[in-house]
Amino acid sequence: MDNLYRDFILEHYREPHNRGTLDPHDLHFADSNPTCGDEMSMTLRLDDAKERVTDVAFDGRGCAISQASASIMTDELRGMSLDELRQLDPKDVLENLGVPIGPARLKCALLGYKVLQGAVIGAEARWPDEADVLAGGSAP
Amino acid sequence: MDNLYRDFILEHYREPHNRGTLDPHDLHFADSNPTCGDEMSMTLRLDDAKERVTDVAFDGRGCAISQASASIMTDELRGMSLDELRQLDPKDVLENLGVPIGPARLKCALLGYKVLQGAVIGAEARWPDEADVLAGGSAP
Amino acid sequence: MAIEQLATDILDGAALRADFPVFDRAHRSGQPLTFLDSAASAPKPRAVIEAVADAYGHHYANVHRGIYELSEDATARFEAARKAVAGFIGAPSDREVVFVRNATEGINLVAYSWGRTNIGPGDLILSTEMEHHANLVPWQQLAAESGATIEYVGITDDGHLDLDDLQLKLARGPRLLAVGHVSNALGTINPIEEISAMAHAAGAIVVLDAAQSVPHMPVDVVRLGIDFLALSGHKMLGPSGIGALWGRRELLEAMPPFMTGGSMISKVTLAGTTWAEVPLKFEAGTPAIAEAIGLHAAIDYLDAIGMENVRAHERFLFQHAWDALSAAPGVRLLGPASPDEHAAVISFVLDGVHPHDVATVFDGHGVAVRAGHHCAQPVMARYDLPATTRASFYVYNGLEDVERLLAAIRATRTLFGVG
Amino acid sequence: MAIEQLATDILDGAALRADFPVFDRAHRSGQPLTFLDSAASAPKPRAVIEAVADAYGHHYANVHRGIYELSEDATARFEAARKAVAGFIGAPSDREVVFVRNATEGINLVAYSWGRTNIGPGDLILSTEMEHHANLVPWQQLAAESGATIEYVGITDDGHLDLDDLQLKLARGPRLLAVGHVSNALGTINPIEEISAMAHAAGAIVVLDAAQSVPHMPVDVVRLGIDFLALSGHKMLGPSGIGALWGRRELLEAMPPFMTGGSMISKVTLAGTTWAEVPLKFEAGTPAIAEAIGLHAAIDYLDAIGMENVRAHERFLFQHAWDALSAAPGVRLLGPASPDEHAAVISFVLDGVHPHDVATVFDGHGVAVRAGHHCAQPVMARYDLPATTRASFYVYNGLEDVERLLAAIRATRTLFGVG
Ligand SMILES: Cc1ncc(COP(=O)(O)O)c(C=O)c1O
Ligand SMILES: Cc1ncc(COP(=O)(O)O)c(C=O)c1O
Repeated sequence: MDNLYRDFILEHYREPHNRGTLDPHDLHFADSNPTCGDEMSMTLRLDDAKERVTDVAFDGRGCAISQASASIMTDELRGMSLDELRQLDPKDVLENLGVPIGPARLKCALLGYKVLQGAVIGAEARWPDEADVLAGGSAP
Repeated sequence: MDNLYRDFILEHYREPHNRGTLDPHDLHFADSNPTCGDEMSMTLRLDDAKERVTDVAFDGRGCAISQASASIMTDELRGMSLDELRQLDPKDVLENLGVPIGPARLKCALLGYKVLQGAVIGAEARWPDEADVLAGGSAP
Repeated sequence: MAIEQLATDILDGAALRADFPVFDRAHRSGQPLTFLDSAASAPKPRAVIEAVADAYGHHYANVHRGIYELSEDATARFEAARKAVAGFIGAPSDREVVFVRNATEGINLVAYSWGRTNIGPGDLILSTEMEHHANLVPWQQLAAESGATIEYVGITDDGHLDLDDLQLKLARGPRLLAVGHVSNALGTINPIEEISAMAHAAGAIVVLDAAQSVPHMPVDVVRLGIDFLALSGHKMLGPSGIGALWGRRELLEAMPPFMTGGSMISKVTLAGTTWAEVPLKFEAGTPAIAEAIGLHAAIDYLDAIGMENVRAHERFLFQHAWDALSAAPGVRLLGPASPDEHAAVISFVLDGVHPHDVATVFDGHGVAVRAGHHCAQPVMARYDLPATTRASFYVYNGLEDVERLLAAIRATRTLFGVG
Repeated sequence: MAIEQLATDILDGAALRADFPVFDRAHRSGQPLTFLDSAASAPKPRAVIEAVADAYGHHYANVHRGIYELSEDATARFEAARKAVAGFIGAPSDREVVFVRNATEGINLVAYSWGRTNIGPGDLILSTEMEHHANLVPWQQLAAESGATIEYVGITDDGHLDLDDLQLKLARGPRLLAVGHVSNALGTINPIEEISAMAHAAGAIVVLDAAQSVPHMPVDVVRLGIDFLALSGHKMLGPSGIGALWGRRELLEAMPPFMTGGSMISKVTLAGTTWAEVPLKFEAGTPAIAEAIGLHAAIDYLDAIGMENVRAHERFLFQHAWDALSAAPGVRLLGPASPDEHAAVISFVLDGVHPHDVATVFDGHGVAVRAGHHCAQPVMARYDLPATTRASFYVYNGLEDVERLLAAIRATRTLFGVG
């Protein structure tokens, strides 16, 4: 854990980027982390062609890891196409987070990713397979 | 087991006493050993006052222990009152059998007793509690 | 109450730790392990680990059906374990003790077997807002399937079961009250004798979730006046995979089986089947043999300490921890303040730090606590919290663990800049 | 086939016995233990006993929910065990493997969850006359509760499943066929690939009771073409209290939960509950954690031997034992004669001696066999027998055990004056 709560994580936690709810919006989804019940919602605005993200915001309360991860991930979304969002690799989300995530905190770190997938794919979006995401990673 | 299959046990097995079915009879019951499915039936005749046993017979196939035990037990029943039958102690049945019975063969040794209780008390007769019967006995 | 006023501790937690190999393990934090998650599952003493190994190594065979030495031996040990469980909870007969995997299965057994026979459309089932999901969801499911109604007894602000609300709801004639002895999310000890008397007066049977009480205090099913009790072996120093359901014999005998298969039948034909006597009727298939034997060893271990002493020790630790945490800045405590009404399970919130982060930071200091909803989401909803951090104590804990907990709290507040 | 014509054995049973502490135990007969009841439950190798002790001693905590090192460690090991089971039976995904207590619970889970959702009045369920009670009574119960009909595929005189009868009954459009891979009462190996193809062509799903096959031969759920498979850890050198249900993912996902409680939910409110993803949806409460880890060790042990080798070894022992018993006076054998169709489970009757007496006399010679109906009373009824004696073999057996079995038979016949 020593290098989990690095300064930038705590900063993102205290002052998350892209926080709130966009109104109007094109896409919206809310979901929760089954291990702790934390809830997060996300709204996205698309360009006129309804193809690319022009703006994004997330809301809800959660732990430092879920907040920082959503804050960092949403910073990257503007300009991306829906297809790119669908193909977003959860491993990249973890890598962007930049701190070592083990299985116990994986769902925290991927809550934003899961909500984003829900917004793009719908309710059938699933939690990524733990073993796949952590394979070759920093897991214990 | 060395002293389980003593000669008299094998003799009772090969030529059981009181074998068959009494017709007419006053009491009748059939039951089975849940651990092996062996079935045994018993018929009893009572005196005119319907109080004392005048004759008894058992039938069905089973192992040497169940057959010898029923053979030996039924030899003792003539002249006994229904009350005495009801109060028959399963420990005495084991003692009359005269060979050491452990928990694995207890139901074999008590099948005749159980069927007799069924004939006297009815279907609600229960298997005696294993621990009670074996307490202080020769069980492992 | 000030710490100075308390009696000295009755057990030496540090000395008992020597019996538990897990405390020898090097923790990645480099710190000694301060294990404060016994309410989730307890470490095992060497006596239990060795009893299981010995059972597998020298006394193992399938039970009940074998006519050979090893099977008779295994059967005798398995049945001795049943007697030990019966004795531990004051059951009138070991025939009333059904081995199950865990408390959850015990409760599901009652919900499926007693429930589907006795609950119908329009009937009322009572559970409480304080329950672990294990004593709530099975009743919700039963209600949904049977067309019954389910209602929940509320919790007061200070974490008691609301007995006025209970009385009101009992007046509506529920068939069953499902209630926990000790709340794993709040630590509350419920007054079960009183509650059973109220429920019985209203004609309801009482299903007690004793998962958090049997490991930590003397429990006597007759004195409590309940009808069913469920417990988990793994929370009382025993193996995983073994638990027990106790039920009053008349009730168990009148119930249909839950799972079916080998060992629980009297006679099977293609046309139909009759059942074995209780408790075998409820134990379909090969049971958790070595695990039952291990549970026996756990009971022997606890009996050697004495359950009154376990309770006194935990009461002592609770008082110290509660007082210290009450005095610590930024800590909000849940549940009743009185040590008579609160087991050594302390749920708290640290202002400005999410419980998940608390647990991770604590782990870095060698302090193992639970963070989350504790499988009691309605309790979290009741207090409008997403989650709490929970520290729970057992025989191997001591005042030094309270100190380390406090130090970890201070360190967490500093790291998050809220201290 | 004469004994001389057989190839030499591929495994050295006597050498493997050194891995199993139970064979060090002094038997009351004064004889070495000839253990021929592995079909009921198998002894444990040291590797399994030590894996369980190590899990309890150094890697034990509750799984899934703990944010601390010990719980992460336990969770990783528990989930690795799931992967090992999936790999052992060729499951496409470990998400399709549900941990249960034993094969019996696995089958009950399908009967309750899939059954109560998919079976209604007038539907037809097929089981067989050859089934263990575990794969028969749950379906009888389901039929009785749901108003469905249950029928049983017959057995031929020489102990095969009657495939003509199966075809006739499949023509009536059953929803489900419950069938065993290997009969524990006859030893018959059923041609499951063929049977699944027939069942699927008729629109029935196939529930395979693999309790007697997975421990003894390579099993691949995809190749067999089945829909569900149930197994017991204790029959494959693993701990008691742990088994697995495999099911095709679409089926598992569409099914409602069986037991409910902690760990299997997504969200619980007083108004209602939603479920976790498979397999967690089916694992309510604290699972048999150390037992799953022990099962992993058993799988590693068997994999190191190689399941093809296990099968070849048992085939060799079967041939010897079958030939010798066929030649022995007063012995009547049940089941198919071909080693391709008969596992190393030999059910027999000794003329003039009841199986219970056989087992007791054998025990006096250190030979542990099973006597009774083997939880397959319909098989006994089919052959008009009250019971049989059964000798079953595993990796630690060798030709010397066949010899001791024959000697015990001779001694029994002499004692009973029938030899
Ligand atoms: C063919 C078969 N099916 C099912 C079972 C039941 O196994 P368990 O008792 O482990 O559930 C057995 C074990 O006796 C068996 O032989
Ligand atoms: C109060 C309470 N009830 C029931 C349970 C369920 O216990 P298990 O998971 O052993 O079935 C728990 C354990 O978390 C508990 O704390």
